[in-house]
Amino acid sequence: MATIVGGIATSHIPTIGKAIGKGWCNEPEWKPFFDSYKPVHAWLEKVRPDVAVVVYNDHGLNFFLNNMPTFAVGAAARYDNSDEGWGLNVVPPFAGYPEFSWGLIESMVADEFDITSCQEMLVDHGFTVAMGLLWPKEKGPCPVRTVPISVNTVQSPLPSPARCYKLGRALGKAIEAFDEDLRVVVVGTGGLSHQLDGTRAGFVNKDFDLLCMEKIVTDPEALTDYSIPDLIRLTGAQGVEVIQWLVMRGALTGQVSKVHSRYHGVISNTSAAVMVLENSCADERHAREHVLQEHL
Amino acid sequence: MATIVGGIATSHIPTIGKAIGKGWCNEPEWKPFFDSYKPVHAWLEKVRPDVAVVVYNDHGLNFFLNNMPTFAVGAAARYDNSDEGWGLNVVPPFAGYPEFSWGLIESMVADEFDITSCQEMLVDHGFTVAMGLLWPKEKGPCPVRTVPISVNTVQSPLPSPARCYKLGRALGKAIEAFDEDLRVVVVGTGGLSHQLDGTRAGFVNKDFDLLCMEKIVTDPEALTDYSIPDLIRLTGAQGVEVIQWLVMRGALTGQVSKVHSRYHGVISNTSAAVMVLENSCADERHAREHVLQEHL
Amino acid sequence: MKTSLENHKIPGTIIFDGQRAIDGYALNKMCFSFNSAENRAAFLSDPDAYCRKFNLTDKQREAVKSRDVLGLLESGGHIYYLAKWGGIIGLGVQDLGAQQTGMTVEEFKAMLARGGAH
Amino acid sequence: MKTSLENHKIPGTIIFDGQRAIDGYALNKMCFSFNSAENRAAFLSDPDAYCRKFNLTDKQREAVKSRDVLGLLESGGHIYYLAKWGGIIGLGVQDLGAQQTGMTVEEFKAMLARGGAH
Ligand SMILES: [Fe+3]
Ligand SMILES: [Fe+3]
Repeated sequence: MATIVGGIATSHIPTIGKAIGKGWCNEPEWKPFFDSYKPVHAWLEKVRPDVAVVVYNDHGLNFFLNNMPTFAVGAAARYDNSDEGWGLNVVPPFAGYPEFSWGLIESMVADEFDITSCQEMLVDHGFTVAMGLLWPKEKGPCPVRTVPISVNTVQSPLPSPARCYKLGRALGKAIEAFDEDLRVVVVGTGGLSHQLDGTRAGFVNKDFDLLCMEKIVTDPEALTDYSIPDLIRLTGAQGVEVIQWLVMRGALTGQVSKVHSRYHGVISNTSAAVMVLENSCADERHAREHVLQEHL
Repeated sequence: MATIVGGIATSHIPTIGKAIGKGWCNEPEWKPFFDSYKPVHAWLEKVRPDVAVVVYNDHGLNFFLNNMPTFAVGAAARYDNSDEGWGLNVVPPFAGYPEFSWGLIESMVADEFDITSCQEMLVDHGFTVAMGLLWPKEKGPCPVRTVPISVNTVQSPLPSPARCYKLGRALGKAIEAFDEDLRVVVVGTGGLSHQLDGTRAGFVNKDFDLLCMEKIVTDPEALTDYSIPDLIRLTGAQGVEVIQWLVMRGALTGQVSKVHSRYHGVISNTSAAVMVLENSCADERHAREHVLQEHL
Repeated sequence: MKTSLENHKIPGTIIFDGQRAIDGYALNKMCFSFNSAENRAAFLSDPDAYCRKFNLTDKQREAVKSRDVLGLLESGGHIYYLAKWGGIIGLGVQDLGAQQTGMTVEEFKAMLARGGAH
Repeated sequence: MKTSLENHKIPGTIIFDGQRAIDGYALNKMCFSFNSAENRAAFLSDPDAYCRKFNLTDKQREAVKSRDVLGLLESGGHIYYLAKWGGIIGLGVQDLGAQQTGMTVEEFKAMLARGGAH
């Protein structure tokens, strides 16, 4: 059976992608930021995942409003990045794992999640910037196969934090039910607080970011009490991307240990942060499942 | 508030579309079939719906495997039909009602259905043949605006009958919550038993068809006990389209009255049937909701 | 990959599950392209070249050539998409049914007229 | 249409709900086309003709011409798609932010460096 080694939450700010592309990680302005991913690399080298399930949001590269899924799961052998229109370098393709993707989709649909399956799928900076941070190309070829899961953060109505957390729980169950000896890391990308649109553009809420970073470890259910309008108000219109962190967290067990955590302050328009959570054993999940059921 | 006047279940066999296009409804071979829709027309003239929500399945016109939703809801002002590749006449566009579509989508997403929204959407014979049967062009311009809802019957895993029935319940609640004085009919298209693929091609199961037609009126929950593999076995690989009848039925109240029902035997490769169910008042739904909750 | 539907094998049909979707993606993509009249004409003018353009496997190209419906289903074709290919080469759903069941088209139609297979 | 989000109006942002999606479909479709370099070049060579090709409203074409971001958002543009248009005409997210908040770009960046707006 597959094992979830843990979860990673990380921002996916395009400017970071630009810095990666330019090789700026030792520039004084960027070094503290990139250095904060060294403990992440050390942890990944320790736990050696075979697969990364990457929960992100598409910003208008693969999905358009003519066919806009709430939850889309990739089931391709290869995921290409492509021109997003505003100048970010296109990065090389990522390896998929379609058999594993189908295992996840089957399990999640059986659990009454209405998944959109994608046998061809372009991945945008929401996916690629996170991958570039976790597995920098300087360290050699990317050692993991991937399953991208895109969450709708474009078209209201967005899925609620509670629904996203439940998707995560179904995802965790699906991963652990997959009948191969795999080590899986679940990545949630996006956030934290930021807003690009409107007269409140530039909005940042450090207090709420820190609250999210605390609760995501110890009490993720507390975050599921927020509605999407609550989140927009508290973390900015685009800060709602934190719902992807909730999917990641839902896939882990009730108890996790925090391996690493860093809040960076604002990069470009967005609060940047990274966290690594190590998973408890699966038995723990099953014991907790009952309690969660009552809460949600 | 919007009112659901009732539901219609009908086959959508392409050959019927061909007969409509050729004007064969008075040919001896076709007259009994088309005549059986006269009571449907009489009922529609009595209840005068403003809107038809049409639950069907796309057969590879609008959706492909690169982005294949479980449940897709149209939110366009106009729905075009288009060339399906094997010679069916293209019919004129249908009027949409995007404000109503968004009302439905908002309510269903709030009820934790992971809807794909489609602001541009081609509708195939699964939609157009049903529309042509219910509102023949000879009777003048189509008097209803439409919301197409496409259910995945292409890519396994398909949504279970139970999930489809629950979607119907959420749909019924969403319609009744819409804050305008509208009369709505819900149409479920497809089936009944048939199979196009494999060494069992030509499979038909009249007994099961008649059972479905009975249970859909009096005890739809009984049908939700079947799994998709059960349905494939009992009604044929493509007979699973009956899950769209279940969505329709779920949108109605617990008690309905059967206005009209006709089983036609096999047309082309498929058991053809039509039914009209008149809805009880909404209070009835709310009283039953609790009981259903326990069953599912 | 073990899928839940593989635990429910149903005689006489070919479930379009994840594994078939993987095997048949290129074939289905080709058939999906047949929604366009221009693409249908391109296929007809040189079927094998059209198959190669979509990277069909040798087995799939062979099955297209020999009009082997069961072979195309086994190698991942979905019947809805294959029906579009059938339309081009003059095979309707009853021709496809006859071929798969080893009947003549007349026999297949007569069987349906008697209420279908059971 | 009453949407649940209209019951939750949030000062300073423009929720992309169903009504905005309806109003902005053509505009967003145009911006989505800017994922292609060829389309970006076509826009730049004659912006207004490109807008007309996508059937933008007069108000939207005017807002494109005057680079009025708030106007484009109000008329149904989504910021993710508008960002692609911004890229073409040399407006990054901080330029867009400065314009919307009535600051200079330097002021907007300085505000972010101090921890952003609250
Ligand atoms: Fe983002
Ligand atoms: Fe059908």
